[in-house]
Amino acid sequence: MDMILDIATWVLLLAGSVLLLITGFGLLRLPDLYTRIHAGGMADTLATFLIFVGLSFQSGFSLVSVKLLLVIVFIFFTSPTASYALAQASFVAGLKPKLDGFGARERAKEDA
Amino acid sequence: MSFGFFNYWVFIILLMIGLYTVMSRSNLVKKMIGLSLFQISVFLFYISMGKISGGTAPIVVDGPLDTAAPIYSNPLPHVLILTAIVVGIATTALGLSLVVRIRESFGTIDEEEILEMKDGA
Amino acid sequence: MMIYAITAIAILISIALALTRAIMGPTSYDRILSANAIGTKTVLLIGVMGFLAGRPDFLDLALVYALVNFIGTLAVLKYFKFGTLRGTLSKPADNS
Amino acid sequence: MLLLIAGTMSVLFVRNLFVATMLLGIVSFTMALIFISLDAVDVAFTEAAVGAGISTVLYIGTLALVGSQEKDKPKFAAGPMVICLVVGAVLYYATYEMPRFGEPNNPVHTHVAPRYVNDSPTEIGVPNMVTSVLASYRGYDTFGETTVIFAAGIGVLLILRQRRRRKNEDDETDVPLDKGKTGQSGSLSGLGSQHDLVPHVIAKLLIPFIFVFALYVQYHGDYGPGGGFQEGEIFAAGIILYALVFSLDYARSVVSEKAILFLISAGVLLYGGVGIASMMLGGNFLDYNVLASDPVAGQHLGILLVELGVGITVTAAMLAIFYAFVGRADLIAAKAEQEEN
Repeated sequence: MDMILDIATWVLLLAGSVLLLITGFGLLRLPDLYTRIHAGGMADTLATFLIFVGLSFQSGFSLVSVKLLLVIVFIFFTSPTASYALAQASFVAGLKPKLDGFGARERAKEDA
Repeated sequence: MSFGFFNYWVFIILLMIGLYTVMSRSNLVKKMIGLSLFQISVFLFYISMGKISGGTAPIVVDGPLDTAAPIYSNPLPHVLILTAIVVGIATTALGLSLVVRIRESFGTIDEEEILEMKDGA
Repeated sequence: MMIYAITAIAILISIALALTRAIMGPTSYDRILSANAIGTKTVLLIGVMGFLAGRPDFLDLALVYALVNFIGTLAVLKYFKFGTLRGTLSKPADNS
Repeated sequence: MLLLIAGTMSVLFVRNLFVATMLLGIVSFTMALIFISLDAVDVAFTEAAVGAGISTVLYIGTLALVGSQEKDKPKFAAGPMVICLVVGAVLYYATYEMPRFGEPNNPVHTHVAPRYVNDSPTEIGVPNMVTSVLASYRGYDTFGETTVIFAAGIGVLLILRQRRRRKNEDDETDVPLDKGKTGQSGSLSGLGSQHDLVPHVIAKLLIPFIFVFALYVQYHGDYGPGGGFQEGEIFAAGIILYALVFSLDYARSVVSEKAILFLISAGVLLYGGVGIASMMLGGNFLDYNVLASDPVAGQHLGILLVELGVGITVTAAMLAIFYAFVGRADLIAAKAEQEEN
């Protein structure tokens, strides 16, 4: 039983770490703000979920795991809200997404 | 080996940055930020003095721990810094409110402009 | 357990990347985003470090961050959306 | 650690004050992490509650009032730089005289700390040594700190609310004091926009949890990290969140400014009152042993009450500061409106 839990923890934490690294690189490498919000907001939340669930396997059922669950719930609520508010505020402020892919081609076609 | 002093070095660098910010920037809000940095460096210094390697946080563990007698880090600096942080934010707020008033009276928060104004008057 | 250390290192790298973004960040929104991301990662790191040190009863801290970080971000965004907290000034400049 | 240095450096070089504020927040995050790794859980707790929420809000509030662009003048100040380098060099030289980091036999650890560490569990009966040292052994200090916070709160109120009072004396047709009732939209009460719906709902969900958690921190402070100072910060942060998401006027209707003034003093009075009570019962000032039949229970009761006092004061002071800053914006706007008319 312990073995299974350990393995589960390993898997979850590793997955979380990989996601976090992806988040970091996404924040750094993606071209404009909205894609960065995408990277930061979503992968982060999932990584939090994975890592804390992994940790709570280790702690067993106690006050600690309850706290872990609470943190998960809070992050689950706050992080997307913050991302939303951020995207919305920047959109209102008039920051346009970079459209050099699909949208640009469409517009070029319209122009032609 | 030289790692033994690493914390102190970081403290010094932070302190220098804070000091430089306070002295060289003429913007008053920037000065307050520099002051906060200065404060943070001092906090870091105190806390690193209180650390004992291999120690743990100074909260008594009731369960049986692996070691026979756990070493606790020194709680005294923690207490001092804990209050200092809260007092620090309160005093920062006071300073910032003064900045706001200065802005209202002089129309600027730049130290040099204020001084020029005074000379001109 | 080693996995805690691995995770902690991954989080640290991630924080470093986000910090780079915060320092470079062309617009202010980028910086807010990375500040928020660093906050989330701090929560994670606190949790992992608690387990790493073998004293996982310090999750209160993670809770505080999870709650309070949100407030900071919201305040900043409020400031942006309504120009300033009041709206007397022009739009804050994007570039540093 | 290196992250911290990088963050700080960047604070120095960024000219936009707003960005500097964000970076300061990041520095504070890293700071809290370092505190944790140095075993200072309580300190990290305080830093978390202060740095992430309140101080950012404060700086933002100030920037809203004074504008966020530093004067465009990239100059290199030679004199201060030299002074800084000299100070740094002296300190660097001094570190070699410092005791090595983390040794158990450093002078700091041999003076009074062993007594705190060894006797605190039996004398006070509180597992968290930081709490026991804070509230009991060094009760005088903490009383002083609380008074400082009290003074700072009052000071901010005096500085930032001054003009309103004078104006009210000058002409009676001035803005009514509580503009919320007249339906005037205040600084943060641009709440009409339906785009705020998501934050509204989430904030409604979260605020009760924040309050419950603050109380948990307050009363769990004897056993885990936490205590009055942290509780105050978190509680104030909850109300600030309410004020941010809804509007200042709503928050004012929950906790009015008069109530804040009352609470600020009530906290300090409670702290002092515990001291006086212990004097009345035959002990020294702030000597909790006499508060209950046996010393340990007395200590427990005393710490609880004192922490409560601290918590109340800190909450009220932080709220007073916040109200003063945001209310100031209202005042300025009201004045501008008046001048236009």
